[in-house]
Amino acid sequence: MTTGKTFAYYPGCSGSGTSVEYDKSSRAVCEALGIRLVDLPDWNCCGSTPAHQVDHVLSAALSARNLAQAETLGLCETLTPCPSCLKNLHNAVEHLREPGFGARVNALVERPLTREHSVKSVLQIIYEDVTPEKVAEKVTRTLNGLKLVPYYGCLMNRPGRSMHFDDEENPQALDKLMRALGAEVLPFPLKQECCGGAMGVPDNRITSRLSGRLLEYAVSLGADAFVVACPLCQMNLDMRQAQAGDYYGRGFNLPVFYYTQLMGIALGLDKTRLGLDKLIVKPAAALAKIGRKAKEEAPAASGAGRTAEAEVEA
Amino acid sequence: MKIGVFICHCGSNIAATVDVLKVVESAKSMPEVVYAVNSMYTCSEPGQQAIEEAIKERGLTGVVVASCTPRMHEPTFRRTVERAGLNRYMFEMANIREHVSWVGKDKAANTAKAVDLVRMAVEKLRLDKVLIPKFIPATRKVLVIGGGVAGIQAALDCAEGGMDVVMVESEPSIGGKMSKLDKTFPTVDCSSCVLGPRMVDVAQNERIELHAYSEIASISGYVGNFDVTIRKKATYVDWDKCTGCGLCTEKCPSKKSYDRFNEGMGETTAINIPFPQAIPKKATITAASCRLLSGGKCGVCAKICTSQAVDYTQKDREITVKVGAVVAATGYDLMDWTVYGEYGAGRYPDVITSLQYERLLSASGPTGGHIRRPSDGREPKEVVFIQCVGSRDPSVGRPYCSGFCCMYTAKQAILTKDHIPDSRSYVFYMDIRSPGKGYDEFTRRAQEEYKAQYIRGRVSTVYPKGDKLVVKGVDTLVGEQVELEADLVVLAVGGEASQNAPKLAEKLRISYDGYGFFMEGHPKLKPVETNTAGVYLAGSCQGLKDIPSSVAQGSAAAAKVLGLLSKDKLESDPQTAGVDVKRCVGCRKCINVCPFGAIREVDMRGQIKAEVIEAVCQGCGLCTATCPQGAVQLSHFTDNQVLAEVEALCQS
Amino acid sequence: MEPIQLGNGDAEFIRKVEVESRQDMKKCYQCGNCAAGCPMSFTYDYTASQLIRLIQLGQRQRVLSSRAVWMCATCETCSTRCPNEIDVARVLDVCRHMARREGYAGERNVRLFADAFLQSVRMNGRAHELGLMAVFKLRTLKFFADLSLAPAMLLKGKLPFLPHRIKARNEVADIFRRFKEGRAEDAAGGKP
Amino acid sequence: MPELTENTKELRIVGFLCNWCSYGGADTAGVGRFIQPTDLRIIRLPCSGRVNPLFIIKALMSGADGVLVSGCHPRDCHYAEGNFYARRRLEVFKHLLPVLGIDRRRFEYTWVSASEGPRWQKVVTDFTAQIHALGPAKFFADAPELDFLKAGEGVMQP
Amino acid sequence: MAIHEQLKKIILDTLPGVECVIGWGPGQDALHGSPVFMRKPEDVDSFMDTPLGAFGAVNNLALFLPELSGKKVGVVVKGCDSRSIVQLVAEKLIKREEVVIIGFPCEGAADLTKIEKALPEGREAGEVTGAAIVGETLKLSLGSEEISLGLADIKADKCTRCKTPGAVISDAFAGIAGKAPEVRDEYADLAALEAMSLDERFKFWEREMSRCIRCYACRNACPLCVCRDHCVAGSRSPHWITQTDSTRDKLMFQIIHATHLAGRCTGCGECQRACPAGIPVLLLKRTFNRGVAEIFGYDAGMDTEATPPLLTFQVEEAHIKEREWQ
Repeated sequence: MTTGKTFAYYPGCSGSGTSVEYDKSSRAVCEALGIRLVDLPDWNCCGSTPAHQVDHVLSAALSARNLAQAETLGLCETLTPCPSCLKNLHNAVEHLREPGFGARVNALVERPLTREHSVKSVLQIIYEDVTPEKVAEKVTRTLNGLKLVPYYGCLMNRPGRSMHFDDEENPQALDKLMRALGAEVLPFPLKQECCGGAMGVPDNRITSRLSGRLLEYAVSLGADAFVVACPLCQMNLDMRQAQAGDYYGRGFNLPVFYYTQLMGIALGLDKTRLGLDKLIVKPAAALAKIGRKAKEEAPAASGAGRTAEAEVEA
Repeated sequence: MKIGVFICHCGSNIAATVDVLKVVESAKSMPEVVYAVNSMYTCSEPGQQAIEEAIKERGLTGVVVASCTPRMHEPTFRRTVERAGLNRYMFEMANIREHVSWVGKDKAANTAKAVDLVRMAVEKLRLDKVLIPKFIPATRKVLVIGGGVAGIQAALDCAEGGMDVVMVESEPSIGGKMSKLDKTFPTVDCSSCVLGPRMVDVAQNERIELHAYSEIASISGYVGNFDVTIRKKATYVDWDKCTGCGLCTEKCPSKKSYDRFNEGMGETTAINIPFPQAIPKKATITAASCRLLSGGKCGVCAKICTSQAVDYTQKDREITVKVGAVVAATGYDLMDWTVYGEYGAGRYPDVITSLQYERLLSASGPTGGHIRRPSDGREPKEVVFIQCVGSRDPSVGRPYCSGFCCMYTAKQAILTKDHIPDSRSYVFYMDIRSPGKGYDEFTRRAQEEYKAQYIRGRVSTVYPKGDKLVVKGVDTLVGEQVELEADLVVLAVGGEASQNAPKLAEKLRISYDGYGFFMEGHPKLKPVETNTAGVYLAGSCQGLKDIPSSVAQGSAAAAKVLGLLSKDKLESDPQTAGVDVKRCVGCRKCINVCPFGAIREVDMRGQIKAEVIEAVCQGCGLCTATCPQGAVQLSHFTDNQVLAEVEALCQS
Repeated sequence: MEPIQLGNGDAEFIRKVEVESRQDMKKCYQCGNCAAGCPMSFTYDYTASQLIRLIQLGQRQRVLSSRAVWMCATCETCSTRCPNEIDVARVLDVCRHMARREGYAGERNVRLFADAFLQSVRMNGRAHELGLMAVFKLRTLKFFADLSLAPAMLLKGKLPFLPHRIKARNEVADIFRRFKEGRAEDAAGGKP
Repeated sequence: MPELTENTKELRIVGFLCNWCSYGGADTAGVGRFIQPTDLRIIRLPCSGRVNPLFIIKALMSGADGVLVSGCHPRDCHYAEGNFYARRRLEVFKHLLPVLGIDRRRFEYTWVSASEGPRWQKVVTDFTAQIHALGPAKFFADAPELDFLKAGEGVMQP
Repeated sequence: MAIHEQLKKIILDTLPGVECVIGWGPGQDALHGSPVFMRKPEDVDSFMDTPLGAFGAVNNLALFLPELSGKKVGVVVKGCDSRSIVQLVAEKLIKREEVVIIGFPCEGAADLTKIEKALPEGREAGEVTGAAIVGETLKLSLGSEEISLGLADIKADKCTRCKTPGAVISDAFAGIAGKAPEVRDEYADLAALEAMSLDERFKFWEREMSRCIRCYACRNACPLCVCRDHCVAGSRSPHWITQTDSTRDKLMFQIIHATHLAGRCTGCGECQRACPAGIPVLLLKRTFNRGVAEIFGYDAGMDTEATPPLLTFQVEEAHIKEREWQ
């Protein structure tokens, strides 16, 4: 378990905009789990999708500046909640190992990197270092009764030969973490099918079409809510849910939680740190399902029970 | 020593870029060379005659031929010098064609190089010794490992040729993969009708001794004289008493045992006979599923058995046999397709392998030959076949083509239509590989007569939706994505070397390739031999192949065995290692490294010495490179010979 | 469509794509798996596997002017499932880089969005969503698309009016400046 | 780095090749007329496992400018294991050369199969260029010829 | 009880069950000791009965074990000596049950060459009339002259990189084995050589080997040399080297010895200690030791169950990148 370990933290631009609740709740959860985050000082945008679509060296240079900021903290392990940022930072590290690439990047940046860096998602650290079992032990309010559809998006695990996190075709991190919290996790075969990503701005029909498919399938499973780990996915499924509804001529009304928000609830964290009010599709009805049955279960016992069950299902 | 050197022109092949006469002149001044001459085609009849005459007339005691590669004509010229009365090992070659005239443009440089190579050959020859082959007695009996169609063919052919055969099969019944098939391509004839009688032949042939549910514990010895230990696994049923009546299998209360023969498509009893045509038709208890053997109370089968064959106390036991040759026919395994997350990695019951589908098609299968979906027993109407699952896929370490999947998929599409006339089959393929007699016509029939829809493209993902399976793929011929809600998805899972192949290879001391397939002696000219004398290959253990090829190889291996053991004594290659016992200090390093177990420890007046078993030694020379004091020397490649060659090059 | 002149394949183009993407185009045996799983394929003129094929044939013009290279969402489904472990998404990225460098018009909206986004990053050091949307809409004249989203977002405090500017904005701006000046390629001794 | 041209004086390069793969590969290169530099002379051995690392130093100390060992690719050894041992021994032996004052690039070992004619051509070409780049080797000039090689002494009796 | 006395007691207890116990006793002068073969209780009196005591126990007595194979013998060992025994057992050159290993906490052994060098100009070891270790210094008397040397300055180099001050394996141990120090062999001796250019190294060996008198003391002192009377140095079949006085052949012999020890040498340094010409022959062996440690993570003489790395293989070698070239 990572309790006490310190990481550099890269919040990403959306953390102070469209996914402010993800940033807040990620910090809160990490604090509760003993993962110490130190913000990268004066970090810059990783360039997101546009940068790597314009040039890989430019993209890597933007990331390299951030990693250089980590070096000023004496850190070389950086965490970020956002898979898009993760992909850029991770690819920069990977590409810098390729011959000739480093020289190009160094020609663009002020301070070339001096160390080997690793970049991981907050989710990866919680899943691999803290582990769902340990999370289950800390649950004070089980999410019993809540039926969730886990949605991982494209980027976090793929391709496996590069990302080295979880299963590239059937990831389990969110599944197991949510089970550890006591929620029911529905089998969702589209858990990595693309939501449309950044295509919403240029043409929101694309996101509507792709996200709509995901929403339709989730509703057909009888889910109470989505649980996600990506600001862009969350935005497409939540903020653009109405657009998708229009595209398919129907309504969905499916709240889309960040996994950190649900963890915050289960760990009994201060609600104000979870930003549930920031969700566009109102989560009240879904949240009301929590604890409908088995309310009498003692928190600790339920936590342990969940763990066993999660293992059996795995 | 009186050495004669013959420099070949090879027409203009050598002479065009090497000054042959200059080489002859240089050779004349080399130590102990008494005769040097050029020759237009040394390997031709007059060329060989010239060598013979020179040996006789000039009393040569050693011959060097500088011509092509020794890998081509060394045996030829050895016979030549032998005809003239020399020992055939008093001969060396210098390769001045492949290594000189064909690869260098500069005539002066080529000539100098040719002279060096001749000098090297002369220096080596000066240290050559007369070697005389030994004759070793041989046991006229063959071990056939594996009772699939290839092994059965090899065993029956050997028995037919008058050879005693010991057959070892790891499963409770022989028959192999073929016994699981419903029909065979391209004739769509019944697999068990073809194979069944051959299996019965094995059981009835007096020359064949069958050990089913057994494995090879160890093999020692060498060609003509292998000592084999066979481990007979406990069946908990005395097969001498068991009549195969099957009563026990009806009464066994433990009915949830994994059915290996049916590829898990059904369940079986803890005591079972794998299938009605099994040979031997004897019952076996799966210990893990047996209530009594796994610690509970039961004993129903023992009570019910009229011949008191059930013996819960039975243990594995080992027997030993002596054989003169071995045929490995251990077949293949299906690759573990669950690495493919995109097809559900085994989570969806209605995504099955082609071999599982065979069991659903087979009248002797768990559904009695009615195609039923594993999930709900419903008859599928839309059946999708995905080809190349685990074949031609470097990302999962299987870059090779399994070779038979295109054909059996066509067959399965045809059979699907036969079984369910209103069904539709979709075959996703990359290329259709059907180069065999009647094969391509067969795949055309699947499409033309049986209306199988062939889609040129891959399936990206399969996922459940309601009680259907959504299949998302592409048709690359129209360049568009395609989708289908299917009832059943059949994966044409490729084959791989059987899991135990490397272990067996090590016991047999044969090599295997990076995938675990056994290596043949030569890809063209020794397809069923291995590099270990007396060990032959048949069927898919050497590389994936279909039934006709497996059978052909079984027969070929049998022919090799019959040829090898047609004599009572075998000649051994004398180019082996030998130990100078005076120098040997008994440190055992050579014994440790010998890949063939050809060196043993002997006690010589209280001192440990190494001793080479010449018939086992394959002549690699690893021992010679290992022995610190140089006590073990490989004949014809001694340290002194190599050093002489080095000196010949460096001092020149 | 004019026949592809096989003899006129642009070997330099193939080499450039291979070097810049570090992927071996010859490895592709056209199974189609990349095309099969591509979620954006419905927007493409050529499928992913056809693009790879066109690169194999050295068809610079056809590849760089295709809609597909702009519409790729970099979801990496293709890269994940390629049996030959070709990073197809990276190849498409590289084709888009080349198309940009060589002045192909491409998909206007996609290109303008990227430009607007990077402009925001260049000026502020970080992306300012509201600002970049304004720039984007100004350029595309698509004032009404997504307009319905704005009130809710503003209400939730998810679209700050003012950009978050970093202190060392110059460092980020310098990265862009040096990139534009071609410093990266000078460092590597010219474009590969 | 000096260019390898036709005028460059030939250097002495000794190759130890296993009979089954690399010697065959060199034959295949010949059959395919894959032109190579002429410096290398090949000593045929049954297996790379037969290569005593001391052969290499013996050659280098006797006046060779470079030594190349080539065997079957790992797992493809005709004798199943010989090249696995060779790989370890040769790899370890590489460490000795620079300590003796011999450039470690004067010795390389590699794997070439019987079918890899083009590969053999590349191996020979590259290795020869490598040795030419290093130039002629120094060697212990005071070493006399090994006496058993002198005419008349004949064959050693064991 | 002093370690020395404890050892004597153990030897006395061991003697009845063994052919002899090999230990260290007095030698030609005050500084030099020599091996003693103790068969009777009275033989034990001379054990370590030298001015230098355990500090003078320089010989690696494992040397004698292979020859005594077949008989049960006891042997007193320093930690480094025990590694030779471990290696001999691992290679089945001796039988573990035939050796009674007696260990003690070694604090380092003397390098007599260093002592001799420290003597005043023109004085020889034989002139030393008395010696005593007092604290961390060695006090020597040469007639009337008294000199004192710091122990650290006259310790053998190998002691500075010793990982096994106690015995790796032992049947009896005098005193309490200290904790194994966390030393890493930095191969400073090799680094010094490698600081030279290739040409200088070549000349270095030419110069060093020219002093060789072909006495083979190096080989004869090596506990792991298995060839003994069948050394290739004296053989014509195979005929690796000539009998001539050539530097090349002298060096060739050292290379042969080092190659035979690759993956087996425990670095006991007896070869170099035995060399009357003071040639640094251990360097070549240590070159291989370093290479073997790098490639296989293997140190000879630490595990009786280990197989020397050159007598085995892995199908996939983690640390061999043989495809780097071509």
